[in-house]
Amino acid sequence: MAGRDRLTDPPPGADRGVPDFVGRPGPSAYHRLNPLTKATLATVTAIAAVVLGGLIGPIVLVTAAVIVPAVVGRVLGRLIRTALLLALPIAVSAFLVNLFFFPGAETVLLRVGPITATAEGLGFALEILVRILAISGAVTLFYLTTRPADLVVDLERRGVSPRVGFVANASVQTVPAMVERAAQITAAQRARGMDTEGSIWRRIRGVVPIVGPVILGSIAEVEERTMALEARGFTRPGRRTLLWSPPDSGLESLARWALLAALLALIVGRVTGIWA
Amino acid sequence: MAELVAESLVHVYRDGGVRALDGVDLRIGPGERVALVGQNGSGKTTLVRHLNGLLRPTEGRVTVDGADATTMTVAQLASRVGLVFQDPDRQIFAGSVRAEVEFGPRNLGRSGADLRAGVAEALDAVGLAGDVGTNPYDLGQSRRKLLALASVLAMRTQVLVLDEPTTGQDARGVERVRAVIESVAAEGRSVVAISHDMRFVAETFERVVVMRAGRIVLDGPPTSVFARDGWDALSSTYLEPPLAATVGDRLSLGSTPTDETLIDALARSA
Amino acid sequence: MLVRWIAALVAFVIVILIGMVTIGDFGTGVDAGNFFDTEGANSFALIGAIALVVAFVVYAAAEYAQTGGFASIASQFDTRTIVLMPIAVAINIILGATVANALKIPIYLDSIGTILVGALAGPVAGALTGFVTNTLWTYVIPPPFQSGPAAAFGIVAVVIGVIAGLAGRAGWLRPRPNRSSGELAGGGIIALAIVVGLAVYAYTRFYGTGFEFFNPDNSDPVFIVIGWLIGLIFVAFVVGFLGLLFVRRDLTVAYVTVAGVVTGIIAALISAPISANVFGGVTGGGTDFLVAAFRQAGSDLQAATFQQGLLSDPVDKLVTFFVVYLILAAMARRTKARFPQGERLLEDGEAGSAEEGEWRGATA
Amino acid sequence: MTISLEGVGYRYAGATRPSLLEIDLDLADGVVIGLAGPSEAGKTTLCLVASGLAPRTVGGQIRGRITLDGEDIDAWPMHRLSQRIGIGFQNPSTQLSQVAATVFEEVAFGPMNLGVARDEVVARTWAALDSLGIDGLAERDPQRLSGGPQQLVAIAGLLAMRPEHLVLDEPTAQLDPAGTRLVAEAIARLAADGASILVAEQKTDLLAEVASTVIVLAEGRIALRGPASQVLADPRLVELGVAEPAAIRLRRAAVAAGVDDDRLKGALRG
Repeated sequence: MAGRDRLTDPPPGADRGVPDFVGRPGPSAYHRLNPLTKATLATVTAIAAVVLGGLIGPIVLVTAAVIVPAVVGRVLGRLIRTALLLALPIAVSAFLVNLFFFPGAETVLLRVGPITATAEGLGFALEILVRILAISGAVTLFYLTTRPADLVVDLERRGVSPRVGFVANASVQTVPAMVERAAQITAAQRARGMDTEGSIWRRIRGVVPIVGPVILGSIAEVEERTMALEARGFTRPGRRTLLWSPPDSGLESLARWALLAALLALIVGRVTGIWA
Repeated sequence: MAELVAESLVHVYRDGGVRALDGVDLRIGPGERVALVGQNGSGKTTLVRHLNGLLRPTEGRVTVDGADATTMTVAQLASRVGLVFQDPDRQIFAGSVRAEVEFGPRNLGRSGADLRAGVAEALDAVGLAGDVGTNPYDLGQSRRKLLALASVLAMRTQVLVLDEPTTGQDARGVERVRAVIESVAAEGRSVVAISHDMRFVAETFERVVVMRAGRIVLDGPPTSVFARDGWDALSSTYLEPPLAATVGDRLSLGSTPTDETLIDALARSA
Repeated sequence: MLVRWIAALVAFVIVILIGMVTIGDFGTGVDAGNFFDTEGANSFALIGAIALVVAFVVYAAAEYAQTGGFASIASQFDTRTIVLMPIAVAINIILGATVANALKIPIYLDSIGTILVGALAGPVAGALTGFVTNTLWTYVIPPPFQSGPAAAFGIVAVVIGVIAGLAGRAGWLRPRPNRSSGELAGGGIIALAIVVGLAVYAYTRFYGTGFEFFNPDNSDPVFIVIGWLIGLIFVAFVVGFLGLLFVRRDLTVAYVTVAGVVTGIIAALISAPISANVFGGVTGGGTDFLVAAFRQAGSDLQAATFQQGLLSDPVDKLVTFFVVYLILAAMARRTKARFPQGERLLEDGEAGSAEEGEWRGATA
Repeated sequence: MTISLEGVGYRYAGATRPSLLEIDLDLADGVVIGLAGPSEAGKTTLCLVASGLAPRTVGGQIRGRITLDGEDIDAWPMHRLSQRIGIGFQNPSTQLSQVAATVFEEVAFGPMNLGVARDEVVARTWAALDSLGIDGLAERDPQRLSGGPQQLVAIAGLLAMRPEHLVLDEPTAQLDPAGTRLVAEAIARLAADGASILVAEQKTDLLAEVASTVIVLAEGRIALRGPASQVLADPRLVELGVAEPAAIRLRRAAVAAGVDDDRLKGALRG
């Protein structure tokens, strides 16, 4: 390091390799799959649920592509809770909107003032409901079994630029940090007499003094963060050395292509009307 | 004039269940200059946030001129207890220095000549009178901190609370902060400041409150807190007395917390 | 370099052709010949957007084949832009989630960061910010901020980023303060002409047919109220726009307004088919009420989502562009100037000092 | 390896007045140079210019010559220069990469960017952690550390790049006493091991402890220069807005009051 070389010779016992907590494998077989495989499965399942339409298709799809892996990954309980939490707002309003406002429907089930609930509406509403649950299930399965940084490292190994990886990883850490910053700013502005318990109009007036510093304060840090990154070789073109990258196998690569092919077949079939 | 009183104040943070304040009794009279010292996590910031209602007590109570603080909203308390945070970037949002300083007084309903006078006076006190139209982010870090001080000073609150006012300031900046504190106290308004700068504390404040693990372990003038018998309480909070006090003790000249008191003691004993 | 651009262009054209062929029976009963009725128009814009993304992927694949990496795409961004992006992504997600989950108002406020990066660093940087935002928002960000539908609308965010980048590059977001009343009037009239023109065309095209807003006798009382409300909002917009223009005396208010409305319309065109076909027109936010109202008024699923989009998106993007303009105005000049398109966001007189004598800029 | 600045001046983009003028300075091997001066005197700018970040990353214009063992580095890209000169900043948290889940990966960030062989990255990372005595923090989340340890992680991240020179811009400015002592001891250890450091600081007591030479900047020019003991005792220090080390301040006050005698000298040495 600085000055005499002696300082940089690794002191005794420095022959420790990469510590075990870097890239620690997940707790179950499904966790230990390559992140790209899990991402492909989630995306293919979500798109297939939309393209399939109907009720039976998505339900079978969810059982095979979401429930089974969740059991293998021992995350079924959390999956159901999280997926429902994620799907709830959309599912409820989708169900109500379609039930009561399905145009051109004749068979009236229930009349509430000017609004009528119809059978066709119910059918369509159920279809949308299952579709939304399928999508949120697939996405939640991925979210529960994969560390985002692992997918980024895997993509970087495959040639994606480290800069794009940086944006993804840094964003994941920035969201909670920004929420924390907003809380501190709210306290600072309240200490200067800004009333957050008053009337709606006063609260709306409070948006700029809170959102302003959150954005401007973060932007003011961009300069120092830029310098700190460039002082650590961030601008060196080409590939980075990676401490580790998630294991992958020919079998999984095959599975990924198979999933994509199946999805393509499904879409072409659906569009050319081979099956309803 | 405002009298702040904390009675057996306890505060437990929801998430960690940590007792940040473990029974604090403190009275701050009008015009008093009180320094709050102690290691990070000793409860200084938690205590200060109870004075303007940002935090509500888990047990015990805080009164402002006898009235229980919980009966007042933070906005109402803010008109009497002004709090300047440590990081200026956690509050600056306006496009110009003047607009930033006007924010506080405007929230308190002041306008017109009264508002302008308060703003001008505050900017003058911190030496930013010449930068009225400047964008705050074009000022350096140390002057942005003085801007944050001015933005609360302009509210003319009866109690002024400062969180680490001298961090990152150079010698002139510290002088300016001291001058502001002295002028505020001279008007009979009380000043409470959290600080790690022991020399600044010894020379600027007439009373030092030492905190550890959510309790007050020492409360008295600098001459007693920085005297020899106060040191064990101080050292338990990893704080070192100012050099003048240490030298005074080595030469057994009694308690000499500031340069001035040390020199006097030396002169008397020559 | 040229090979990649040709490959991308070819891919773009192919996807457009495939789209046009298949648009006929995309399950919406639209015949291929008639592109410009409701279903045709918005599906066409969606296919255009998909073609844009496919072209980008082909460009990247060609580069990967040639160089084993994606240097030309990513190296465009200097470190400062890369550092700004996560902040922009976080702004999109936090504000967007707060509006969608908490406030239930029919706008989104989820592209302030995307437009900010676009304006400061260019179209590709804006597009990447939009893409990363929507992808992370669904796959990675934990509740309570997680949004199920966000990833499906990734294309919309990409296109918004591109438009913002072009607007920034064209200098539309450069302050033009204290202009003469004549200039302000001129700019105001042009901007109003564009916006009102688009509004009238949209109304007659997509709302007028069989959906009488102001005709009291044959439509449901609820829609008379909505009709007057929307009319009121439009009048308020015109008054507000002129007031802002003449109070701030900044001609850029006209540019920002047009940019906001145009971006809003394009976003509506692309997002309507996604919303209709993937989510049945409902995404859980405040916009669902509008979709339901239009459905009740007799529009089918596709038309209702498009009609809702044509109301919410222009308003949302107008508000968003103004918020970004205010952020840029509040940013320190020195910070803005250092971004790739920073110079184009400064007032005319503010350009950096030229190099003279022995002063020299960075050579490395 | 010596870095020499000859007649160097620097002007930020769009600024009318240069921030640095006529700087002649050599950062020689094994020498620790202390940089003092009031706020906005140009300390940060000098650190940025010496490390090459100005004008490469920061923009603006430069004048004069900067050489590394005689070779002009004007055309060197930043990622090459950062392997010879490392620069640390005031705020510990903005120096974190925000993409590392553990301290080990944070310190390895630099060498990973340089694309050196994996075993070399690992060896350098452990060496950097050991040289600052924080290998015990390897598994911790860098975002959750307090100021002092976080600053050490930032400095370790620089050491892992194996630079010959280290430039530190007010490393303890935002730290509490415990953090300041932690970082000060680490810098002292590096200095004792022969590291070449340029460290800017308001706390002149820290400079007195680690620096052999001290430079005082005022309005972008070098106002004072020389051995630390001489410069830090120079009466003009106060006029330039720089706080004197406590011991020197006391001696000066004693002399001014005509009571300076051996007792004080003895007590100060103790």
